[in-house]
Amino acid sequence: MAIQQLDTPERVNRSAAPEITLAGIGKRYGASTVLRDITLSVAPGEIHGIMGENGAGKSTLLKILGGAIAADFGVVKLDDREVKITEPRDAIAQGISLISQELALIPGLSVLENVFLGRWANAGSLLRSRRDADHLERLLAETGFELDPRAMAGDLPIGQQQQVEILKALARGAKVLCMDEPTAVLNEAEKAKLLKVIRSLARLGTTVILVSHYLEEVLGLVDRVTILRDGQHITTEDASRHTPESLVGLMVGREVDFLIPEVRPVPPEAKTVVQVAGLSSSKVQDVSFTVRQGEILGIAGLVGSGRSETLLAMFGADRTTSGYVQINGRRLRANSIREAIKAGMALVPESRKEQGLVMSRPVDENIALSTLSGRSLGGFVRVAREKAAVSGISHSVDLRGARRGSLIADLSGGNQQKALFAKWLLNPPAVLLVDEPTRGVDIAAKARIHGMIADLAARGTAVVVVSSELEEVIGLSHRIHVMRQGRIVAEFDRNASRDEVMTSAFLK
Amino acid sequence: TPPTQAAAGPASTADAGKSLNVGFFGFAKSNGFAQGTFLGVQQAAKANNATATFVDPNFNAQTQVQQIQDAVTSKQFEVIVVQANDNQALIAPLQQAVQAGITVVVEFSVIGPKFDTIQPQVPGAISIVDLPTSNGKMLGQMGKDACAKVSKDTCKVAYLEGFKSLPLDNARTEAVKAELATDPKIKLVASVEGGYTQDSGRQAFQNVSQANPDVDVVIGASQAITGAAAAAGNSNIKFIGNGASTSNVEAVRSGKWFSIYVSDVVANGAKATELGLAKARGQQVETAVDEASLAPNKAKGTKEALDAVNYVSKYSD
Amino acid sequence: MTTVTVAVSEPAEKKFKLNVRDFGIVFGLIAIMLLLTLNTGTFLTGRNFINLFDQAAIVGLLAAAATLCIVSGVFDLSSTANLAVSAIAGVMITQHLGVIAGFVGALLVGAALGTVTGLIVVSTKVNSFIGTLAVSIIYRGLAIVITGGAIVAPLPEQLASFQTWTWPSLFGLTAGSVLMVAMTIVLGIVLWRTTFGRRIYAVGGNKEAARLSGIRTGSIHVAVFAISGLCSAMAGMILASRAGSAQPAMAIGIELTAIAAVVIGGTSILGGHGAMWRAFVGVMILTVIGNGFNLLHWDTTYQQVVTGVLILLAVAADGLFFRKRTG
Amino acid sequence: MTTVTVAVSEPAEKKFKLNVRDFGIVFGLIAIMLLLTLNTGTFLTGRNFINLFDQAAIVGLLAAAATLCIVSGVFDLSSTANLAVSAIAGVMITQHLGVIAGFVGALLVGAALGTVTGLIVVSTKVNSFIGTLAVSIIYRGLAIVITGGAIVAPLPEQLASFQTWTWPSLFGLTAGSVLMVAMTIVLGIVLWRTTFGRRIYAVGGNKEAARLSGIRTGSIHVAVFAISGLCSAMAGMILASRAGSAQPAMAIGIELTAIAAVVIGGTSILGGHGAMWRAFVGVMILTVIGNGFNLLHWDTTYQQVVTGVLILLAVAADGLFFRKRTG
Ligand SMILES: Nc1ncnc2c1ncn2[C@@H]1O[C@H](COP(=O)(O)OP(=O)(O)OP(=O)(O)O)[C@@H](O)[C@H]1O
Ligand SMILES: Nc1ncnc2c1ncn2[C@@H]1O[C@H](COP(=O)(O)OP(=O)(O)OP(=O)(O)O)[C@@H](O)[C@H]1O
Ligand SMILES: [Mg+2]
Ligand SMILES: [Mg+2]
Repeated sequence: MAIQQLDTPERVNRSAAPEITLAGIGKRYGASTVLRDITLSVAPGEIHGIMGENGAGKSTLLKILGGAIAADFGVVKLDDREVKITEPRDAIAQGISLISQELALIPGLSVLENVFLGRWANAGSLLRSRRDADHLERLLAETGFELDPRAMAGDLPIGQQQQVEILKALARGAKVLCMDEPTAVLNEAEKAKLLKVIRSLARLGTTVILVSHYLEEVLGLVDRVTILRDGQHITTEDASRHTPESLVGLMVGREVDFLIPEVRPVPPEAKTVVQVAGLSSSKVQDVSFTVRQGEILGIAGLVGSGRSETLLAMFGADRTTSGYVQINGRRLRANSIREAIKAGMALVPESRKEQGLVMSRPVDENIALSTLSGRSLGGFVRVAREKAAVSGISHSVDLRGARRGSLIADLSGGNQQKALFAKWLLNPPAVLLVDEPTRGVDIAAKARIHGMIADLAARGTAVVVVSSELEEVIGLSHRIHVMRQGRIVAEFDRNASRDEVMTSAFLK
Repeated sequence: TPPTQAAAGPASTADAGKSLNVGFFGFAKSNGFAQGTFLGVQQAAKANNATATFVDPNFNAQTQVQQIQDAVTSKQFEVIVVQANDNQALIAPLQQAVQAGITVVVEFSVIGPKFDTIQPQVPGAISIVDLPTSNGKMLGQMGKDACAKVSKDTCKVAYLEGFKSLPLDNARTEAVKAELATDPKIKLVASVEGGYTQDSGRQAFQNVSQANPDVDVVIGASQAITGAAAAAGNSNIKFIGNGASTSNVEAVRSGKWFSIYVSDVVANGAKATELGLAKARGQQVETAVDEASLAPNKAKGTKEALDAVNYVSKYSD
Repeated sequence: MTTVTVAVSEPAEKKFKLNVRDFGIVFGLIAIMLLLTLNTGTFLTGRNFINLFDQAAIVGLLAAAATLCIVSGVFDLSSTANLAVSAIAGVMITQHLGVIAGFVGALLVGAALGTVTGLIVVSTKVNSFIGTLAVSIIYRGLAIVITGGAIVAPLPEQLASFQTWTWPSLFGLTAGSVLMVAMTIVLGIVLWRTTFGRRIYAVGGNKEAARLSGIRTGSIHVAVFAISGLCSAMAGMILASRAGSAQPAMAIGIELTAIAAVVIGGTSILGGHGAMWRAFVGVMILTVIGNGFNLLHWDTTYQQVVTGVLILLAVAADGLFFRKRTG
Repeated sequence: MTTVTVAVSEPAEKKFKLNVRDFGIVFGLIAIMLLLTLNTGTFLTGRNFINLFDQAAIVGLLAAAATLCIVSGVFDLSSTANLAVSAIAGVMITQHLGVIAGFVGALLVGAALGTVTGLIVVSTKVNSFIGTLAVSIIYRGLAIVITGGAIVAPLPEQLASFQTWTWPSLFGLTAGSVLMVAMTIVLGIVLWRTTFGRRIYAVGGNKEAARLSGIRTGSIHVAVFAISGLCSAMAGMILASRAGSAQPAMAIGIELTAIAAVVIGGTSILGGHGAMWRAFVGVMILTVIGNGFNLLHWDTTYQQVVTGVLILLAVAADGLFFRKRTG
């Protein structure tokens, strides 16, 4: 993989990456201040990490730099020259590219069209898609990403969408690359590819500013790291001076135990709660397994291997063609989400924006949505009860930043994820299906969510966990199934090694 | 006497023995006025060895254009009687129809840019119309008559126009205003859009009477006046309606309204059809008829005039 | 370990500001009303308010229903066609079985047709805009078929009681206005405080998320169309009651006025946002503008231009100064 | 390290199926045309096709423009009001400076008014649905103010050349039809193959994403409205040419027919999806249905009911059998 080829003629001169100085940056939403007097500078060609808890203001800071939102106070300087960045256009003109946490693709356009969004090769404004296609082919070869250029962006799994975003920034030849949790939705292999790309870019002089919740990843990659807490700049230091523990201490302001909790073994007499028999849909074939009371079953696999679809089919959300699901010996009617819910099943879906949350509605209402009828009287919502229940569960998942009546869209990404989790735990389920449960949540909250899953299992819930983070699957589960091309191809117990699982997932 | 013209073109060869097809392109089937006219069309068709069909554009001018074009293509009708939903858009397709040898009768609504002549403005067509200008003048005259009965120094009149955006309505409005202006006793206190539904009339009247609680005479489209009179309840206001549906006639004859502008829709439809069929069979016919001349008392529908002929309307709206 | 509670109570000042923003469009209405009060002697009178509400009754009922539809993510362009059919059915039933049966019958027909509309839209998965447009053509055609294009009226001796809805009642408002206000309040509460209302927001805001939450999105839409049909029938009976008759061309085009009113009030046509009071404010803005012009004795030639400008100002002010999210 | 390729190449057969699916609505049109050919002797004649295209000219032009608008995520409800003003302006200029100046003037006025509409919608951030509705009221009012509510016509000696657009030209089609077809093709290419077209899709598909990519979403929308104004002016000149005059009430309501045609063709009203040929197919479906009925000599009473059912069937078939995404 010849990364040197990145310097195609279309590119700007990378060595021209400027020194970035933020001076006194501040941002307010209504009465709440989300960023306060942020002052820091990033050297040309540096890989700079930004870390902090959910809601600390990381995305806000990156959005300001990328022109997606305007700062209320402070200035941005490039090489000591004050620049006005009020629109993404301004940032792009300065060579700054933002890959935001909420992916920003055009669903109805192809991968090819998205990668060169707004800057398609053309002659007199007539498109010359061939040139773009060739250019994209080069980029794909350089990065090792595997994407179908003609696929509609909206049809891609989220991990591939993230890759399109990254290619988009590369195609623009950005001098400064701001990446907001780019690895959150990638699987291990994709992550590795991305990190490689970032390193090569930096070597060629591109500045990379990276937000991530993965401590090891950050420490292994970045030159310096900035810690934000509650919208304030805590410190900027060399990464080499830090360990995961020391970073967490700075971020949270206290000691946190962030290892995955020890899961209690399933007692031998525990009865089978879930039985999946020969379940098939357009995306999965002949999936069969059982989960016992208090057992956590992990499903590992590559993107597109059908893990999410297995959960959706079990939940009645994807049309099944054959097979069935039994809960406590009772067979569920096919394709009925309501019956699955009635039987005590809950699904935390993988995409909070598309499948999980109603962005236009308040936080409380979102959390209460799937269990509405349980707190109603004659069709009326019992608001007081709802409030009590919601505030209880929000507390348990450490949901922060929600004010009275604030919309779910106004929460930080990680807090949205916590709300999604809270929604399905409001009534403790008998069977919990979770898909990428900790996507984008900070290290402390992640520990909490892991703790809650383990806790639920300990109290008898049967859990199925799908995650692209192998550590999560392996650490959390009693047993692990590996899926490939819509089928279960291997089974491991919790002592399986990373390599074993990886190999079986990749095997042709 | 109105001028006559020799029937020309291939259609003139149709012999009297052959049954003909009359297409009535009315405003809309859902419109009582058009239904009343169609009654006359049917009667005349039956009496003259012809069949009549109501082609319904549902008030849509573009649809009507299309229907006439398609009728020309399919040669469905030898005679077309048309109530125009648009005074201008129909010129071209009707010319096509005339050229194709179809007898075209323009009924009620003028088709063409001039609203003050009964002469056909589509060459070769027969025009039997109700002129907005003479219609407006008559409404104005009735307004004056009504004011003559008002025992005050000034007589306050409100006029509910049709639609501001319709030139034909505006021509009528001008005529009404001009006629009212000839009487120094009359003060036109309001001239607002009243539309052609009871509801729009009701709304316009409510607002007008709110601004001018002492209005004496209200003139407008019969549907609008129906809405207005209902909203007025028991008052001394003299209502003058433009139109003569069953309920309008009844309102005048019972003394609730002052007067109406009568057009005898059945007679109009019948006359139009007779003329069209006669011309299609090669006879010489009048090509310009003023519909007011077909109405009782030259369209001036006062209680006395209506009672005198014991007038019964054939349509309801 | 300490955690921050989610429902932090805000300083009172903050809360107020937030509310002011939300109610921007109300200030637009108040501004127009103030202008009229200062420039006419007749605007601020009881009589005129009775008129205003009477004029708002039909659009108000349709706009209330349209709010439910739009918030749930669908349009009902068939509402006034349904209005015509149910009013005609109501009159025909009245002729045979009396006025009360006629009114009840109209409501049943309206709700039934609305349900049919909903079932068609949901089962064919057609975009509601085009689906209900097609349905509206069908219903108008149906109205012509039933009546043969003629007007239908109750028997002469039934007329007085048939015109119930034009009678003055509460505060001197016509019964029709009272019905409109009552329905707006009832449907407002439904949207605001019931599980059904919550589901309407969820379906309109994110249909997939709603589905995965166990909400039967199809049923919600059918129910919303049924309610829309019910409101159409109410509006139809008020119109028929005023006219003393019903006919196939009733209220053509008013479904768009109703949608305009809803949007002027600030409900997003994209669904998932909005509230019932917004529909009421939107209806009132449109009604007051029309009413005001006639009271002001202005030259009506300029009326349309000024009406358009006023609507634009009211909505733009709401968007520019008050609300951040333009939907 | 070996990786599983996600983008498995599809067998050729599969690809073809996908295309067939995309063109579902075309089969609807073909089916209707086949039916008419078999049941009438007049449908499949040159004369009738000339009529068909002539009948489709106005809606076709407006639908082409509406496609750009809708794909970019906005509605232009002011298009026919703009049509009236530009046609009136065209006639007035004709009176003073001759026919050619009149046509050119009309186009300039149309494009200018369209630009103004765009600037208003973009700068006030008002939802385009309500913004252009208000603008349309203003433009209609303007038409009344300019004309004093009367008809305007070119001088008698100009009339013959003013009616250019009704003359037969290419293949015997009227010049107006040819203009419509030409504009549809030109705008189709613009949408399909130019950077501007891609930006239109981008803005309509995800405005925020487009903005983040440095696309000036405001400029795109203003440009789209300007083009819409241009098309309106063309349609206006054709209508004025046919009538030999122009007046303020021209083409009221046809903007909705145009939007309906666009949606029937299969373009999503949510923006970001769709194509120009779909608008053309939609317009043709509507025109052919109307034309067919007239040729079949069916009773117009049932015509409406059947028209509604046919539209529903065409769109539902497209949604149910052919396309997965219903938009
Ligand atoms: N549009 C908005 N309106 C009000 N508050 C907002 C808005 N956008 C963000 N916030 C608030 O600003 C704070 C910082 O948000 P931000 O998205 O920058 O956090 P973050 O550090 O990126 O968190 P995460 O790790 O969860 O992504 C949060 O408390 C959030 O609720
Ligand atoms: N709307 C869609 N249209 C077409 N193909 C789709 C669509 N959604 C998903 N796919 C395809 O279906 C396959 C499985 O999807 P998905 O990525 O959700 O599986 P997964 O095993 O859950 O992977 P992951 O959770 O890692 O994303 C992928 O090949 C994807 O490209
Ligand atoms: Mg963030
Ligand atoms: Mg998945």
